[in-house]
Amino acid sequence: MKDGIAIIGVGQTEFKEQTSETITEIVYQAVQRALRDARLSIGDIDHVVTASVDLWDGLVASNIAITEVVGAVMKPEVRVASDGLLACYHAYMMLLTGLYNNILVVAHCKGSMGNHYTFSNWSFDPIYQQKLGLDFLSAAALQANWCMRRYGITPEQCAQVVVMSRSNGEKNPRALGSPKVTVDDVLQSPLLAYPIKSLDVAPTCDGACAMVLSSSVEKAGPSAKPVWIKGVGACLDAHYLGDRDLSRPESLISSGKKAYKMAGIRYPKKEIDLVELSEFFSYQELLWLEGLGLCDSSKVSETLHHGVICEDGKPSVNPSGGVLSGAPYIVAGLSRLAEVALQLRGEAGNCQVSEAKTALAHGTAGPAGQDHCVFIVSA
Amino acid sequence: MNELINIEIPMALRWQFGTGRHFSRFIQTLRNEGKILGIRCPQCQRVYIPPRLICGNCYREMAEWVDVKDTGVIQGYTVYYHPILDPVTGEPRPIPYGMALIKLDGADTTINHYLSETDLAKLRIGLKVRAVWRSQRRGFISDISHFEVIQ
Amino acid sequence: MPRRVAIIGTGQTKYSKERNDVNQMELVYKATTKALDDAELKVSDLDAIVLGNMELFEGRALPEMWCGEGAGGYLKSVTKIATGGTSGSSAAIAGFYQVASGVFDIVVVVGWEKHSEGHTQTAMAMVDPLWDRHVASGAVGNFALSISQLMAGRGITEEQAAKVTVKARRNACRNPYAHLQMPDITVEEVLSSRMLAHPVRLLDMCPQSDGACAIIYASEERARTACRRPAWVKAVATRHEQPYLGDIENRLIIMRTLRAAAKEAYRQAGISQPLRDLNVAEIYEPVSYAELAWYEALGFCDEGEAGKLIDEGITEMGGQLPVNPSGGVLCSNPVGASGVIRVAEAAIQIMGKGEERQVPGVKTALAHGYGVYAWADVMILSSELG
Amino acid sequence: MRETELGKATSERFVPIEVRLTLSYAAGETASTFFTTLRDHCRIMGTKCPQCGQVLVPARQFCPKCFMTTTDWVEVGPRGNLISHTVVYHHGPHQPRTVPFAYGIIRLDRADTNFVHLLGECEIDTIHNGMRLEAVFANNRGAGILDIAYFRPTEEAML
Repeated sequence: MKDGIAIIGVGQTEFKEQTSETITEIVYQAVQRALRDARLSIGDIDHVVTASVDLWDGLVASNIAITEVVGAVMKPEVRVASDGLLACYHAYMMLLTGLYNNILVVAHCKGSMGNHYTFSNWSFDPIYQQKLGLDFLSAAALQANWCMRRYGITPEQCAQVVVMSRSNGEKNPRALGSPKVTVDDVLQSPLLAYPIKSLDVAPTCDGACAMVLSSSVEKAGPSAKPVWIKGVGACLDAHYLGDRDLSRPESLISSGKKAYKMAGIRYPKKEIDLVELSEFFSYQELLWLEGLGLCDSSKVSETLHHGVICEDGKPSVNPSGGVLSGAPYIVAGLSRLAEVALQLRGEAGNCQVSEAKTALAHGTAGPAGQDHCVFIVSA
Repeated sequence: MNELINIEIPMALRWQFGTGRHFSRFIQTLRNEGKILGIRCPQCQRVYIPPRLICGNCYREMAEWVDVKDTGVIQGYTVYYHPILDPVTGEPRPIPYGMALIKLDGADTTINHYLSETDLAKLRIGLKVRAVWRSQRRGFISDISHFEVIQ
Repeated sequence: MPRRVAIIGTGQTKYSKERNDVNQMELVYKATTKALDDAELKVSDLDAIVLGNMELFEGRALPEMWCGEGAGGYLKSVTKIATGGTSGSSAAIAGFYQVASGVFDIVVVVGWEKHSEGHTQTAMAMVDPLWDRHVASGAVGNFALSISQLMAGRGITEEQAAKVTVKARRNACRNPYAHLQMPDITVEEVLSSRMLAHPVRLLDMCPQSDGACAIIYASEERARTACRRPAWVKAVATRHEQPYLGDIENRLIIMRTLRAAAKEAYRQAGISQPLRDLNVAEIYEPVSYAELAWYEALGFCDEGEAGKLIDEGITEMGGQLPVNPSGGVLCSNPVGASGVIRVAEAAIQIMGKGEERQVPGVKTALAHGYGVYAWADVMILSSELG
Repeated sequence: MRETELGKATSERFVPIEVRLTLSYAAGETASTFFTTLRDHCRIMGTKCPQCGQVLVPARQFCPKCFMTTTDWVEVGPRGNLISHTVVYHHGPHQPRTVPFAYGIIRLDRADTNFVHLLGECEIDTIHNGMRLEAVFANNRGAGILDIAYFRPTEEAML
C-alpha cells in the first residue's frame, strides 16, 4: 500500500515580488499547469486539499476565494491552515485509505499584501510572548545566534549559502530570480536583527503551487512520469521559545527520522541524492541539514570553499535556488516538493542535478522552525 | 478564586488587495460609466455578478462581458432591526433598514443589497426594484446607496 | 476498502458565554484530557493530532503553534483545519482519514473557539473585500434573506421554527455541557423575543460560545481492545459550493451540497430510508429555520414536509428520529468545535454514554456540519462493524 | 471595525483594506496568578511538574511534555544567566520598544526552562552569552508580561 502513491503532476506560478492578480487568478494558473502536467482534467480529481492562512490572506475562510478555480464546487475540499507540504502529507494519507484516486493539493500566499513580520507576531501566544513584540525575524535571530555559536558557523559561511542560493536561483525560471550577490554584499547589507542581515533573509513574494497526487498511477497511461512517495514525517516542537533548545531542531530531527524509517533509509548522507529545504534565513540551511543528519555543520567551512555544502557535494542542496532566492510563505514547502519532482523526472532545466534517484523535500512553519514536514521521494 | 487577568492587544493591520483582471474592469466601468458589468459562461450561459475568472459549475473560463441593468426583481428580503456596522461608513447603520436578494435584469446570480422599503406588509418576492445611486462613485457595488421598489 | 476506524472516546468542556478561567491552550487541554480519560488512554498513546479552529475570529494566526501542546501535540504530527463553520466536522473527517490510512493508530481531533475573545461579527465582515464587504449582512442577515425564500417556497411558519428552538433548548437541559438551557421555554416566548432581521428573532439564533470538544479515533485492532462499544465510522462525505451568497439559487430550499453529501454518505453506509434506518441525528443548525431546511435536504422527509416532522414530534426525544438530543448549535456554538460536537454527540449515543440525553437502542447515528453559505459535511457512525 | 477609507480605489489595480480592533485574551487562572504576583510583589513565579519535577517558567497550568497538571508554585530569579540574545534593528509596529532594542533568552535561578524577555541598560556590544542579569520591574505595572521592563547586567557582570 505504502509505495502506491505518486506525484503525477506539478504546477507553479512564476513567483513575483508583487502582483495585482487576485489569489483566485494565481491559484487557477498553478492548478492549470499541474493538471496539464498530469495529463488530467479537473473531472479526474476526486478531492482537493488546499493550504492557506486567513491572516496572511486578509480573509475569513480564505479558501472560499479559490473554491471555483480548484474545482471544489459540488466536490470535496479541505483546507490545512499551514505550510503546503503539511497539506500534502494529509492528502498522501487520504490516498493511502484507498477511498480516492487523484487528489489536487494547492498552496497560495501573496506576501506583498501586508507586513510579513507584523502578521507573524499574531502567531505567538498572546499571554506571555506576543506583547514582547516577537516575530519570525527576532525568533530566527535568537536561534541563529545560539546555533552559530554551538556549531561554529560564521557569518561568512551564511553569506556563502546566500551566494550559492542566488546563483542557483538565477538558472531557475520558476524562482523569483533575485540578483546574484557576493559574500561582501551579504556581509555589508544592513543588520535586521543580530546576527541576521537583510541579504540573509528570503524575500517575501506572491505565488501559488499545485500538485496532483495519485493512488492509481497505472491508470495514468504510458506518458506518466510518476515520482513515488517513499516516506513522510511531520512534527511540532514546543511553542514557548524558552521551552526549546533553539540550537537543536527537535521536531525536524523527529520528522526526518519518521520519514527515513518509512522510506527504509538507514544512511541518509549516502542514500539521499538531492535536498530541497525551506530555509527562510541563511543559517537555517545549515541548521536544517544538521537536523536531517545530512551534513556536519562543524565541517561546513571546508566544504563551503569547495563550493558545496555537504562533503563531496552529496546530497546536492537547493539546486533550485531554494527558498532563500524567494518563495512565498505557506507555498515554500510544497514548491520544494515540486522542484524535487521535476529534478527526479530530469526536467529541472538549467539547474538539473545529474542522476538523482532519491530526494528529500522539506517544509516548515511557525517561529524558528517550530513545525516541520519531511518528504522522501524517488523516481 | 483569585483575580482573573485579560491581556488586551490592539490590532491595526493593512492589506493591499489586488483586484485582478475582472474586478479592475468592473471597478473602472462602474466608476467611470456608472454601468454594472457581469460575465457569461460559454457553456451554461449563466451571467455572473460579480464577474470572475471561471464558472464554478462548468469549470470554464469566461470572457463574454455583459451589461447588467440597475433594475431587477426581489428574490428574497428582510428588514433589519439589529444594528450592524456598515463597512463603508464604519458606523452602525440606522435601524430599521431593508435588505434584499436582487436578481438584476440581465444577470443570473443575485446581489444582496439595501432596500429603502421597511414595511413588511409591502414586501414580497417578485417585486420590481431600481437602484438609487450615490452622488460620487468609487467603483464598488456600494456606489448604489440602496434599491427602491417600483410600482 | 480502508482500514476500519472507530471513535473510542470523547471529551467536552462546559460551553458558556465566557471561559475566563482558562486560556485557549488550557481549554484545548481540558477537552483532550477528558477524552483520554473516556478512552482510558494516556497522552503517549496518541500518534497524531488534528485541530479545528477559525482562528481569525480571535485575531490569531497558526494557532496550532500555541494550542497544539494543549492537545498532546508536543513532538507529534499536528494538522490544523479551518473551513468556516464546517471546521469541526472537516477536522473530524480528516482525523478519520489519518487513521484509515494506516499511518497512525490513535488520533485525537480537537475543535475549539473562544468567541468571547474575538470579534465574530467583524471577522464575518472580513469576507471578500471587493464585494461582500460592501454589503456584508453578517450571519443573521444572510439567513434572514434565504429564510424568506424557504417560507414562501415550502410554507414553513414562524411557529414551526419556534418549535425547533423549544425542542433544542429543552433537550439541552439534559446535556451538562450545553450553554443555553431553558427548561420552560415556550413557542410563545420565542415568537415574542426581540426581532433581529425578519423573520429571525433573538431566540431563533444560536449563541456565541467558548468551548472545546475532543474525539479519539482508533484503528480496528486498538478499538476492539480499548472500548466496550466503539462507534464505527461507516461514511464520510463533503461538498463545497460557489463563493458568493448570490450564486446559490434558493439556497435553503435547494441546498444541493447537503443533498449530494447525504446521498453519498447513505450510499457508503447502505442506508435507503434515513428516517427508518437512522436512530438519532446531530445536525448543525445556526438558526432554528435551518433545521427544517436540513430535514428535507437530509432526506428525512419529502419536499414541503419538514414542518410536519416538527409538528408531529417525529424529531423529538421519543419520536421516530430524535434530532439533536444535545441541544445542537442552537444551544452551544463555539464555531471551531461545533462540527466536532456533532460527531462526538453522535458517538456518545452509539456508545450508550448519553446518560439523561441517551436515545434508547441507538445503532446508527448521523452527524452533519454546515458552514460558509452552503458547505456540507456528513458522517455516519454505527455500533456494528458490518 | 472602522474602515474609514475602505475600498477607496486608489488605483483599480490595488485596494487598501484596513482593520482596527482590540482583542482581549483570558490569561487563565495560572497566568493570572503569575501576573498579579508580578504586579503586586515583583516576584517571578514558576510551577513545578509533579512527574518530571521541572520548574516551568513562566508559570504553566500543565507540563507540556508530561501532560500533567502542575501542583506547586516556586519563586524563581530575579537573577539569571543569558543563554542567547539578539538586537533588533528592523522596526515593526508590533514592537513595544523603538529600535535598536534587545531580546534575551535567560535561565533564571531555580528555573528549569528559559525565560524570554527584553534586555536593557547595557551597551549592545557588551552583551555576551552567559552574562549575569537581573530583572528590572516597571514602575506602573498592569499585570502583564511588560510589568518586567527588561533585564539588565548585574554589578558583577559589569566588572
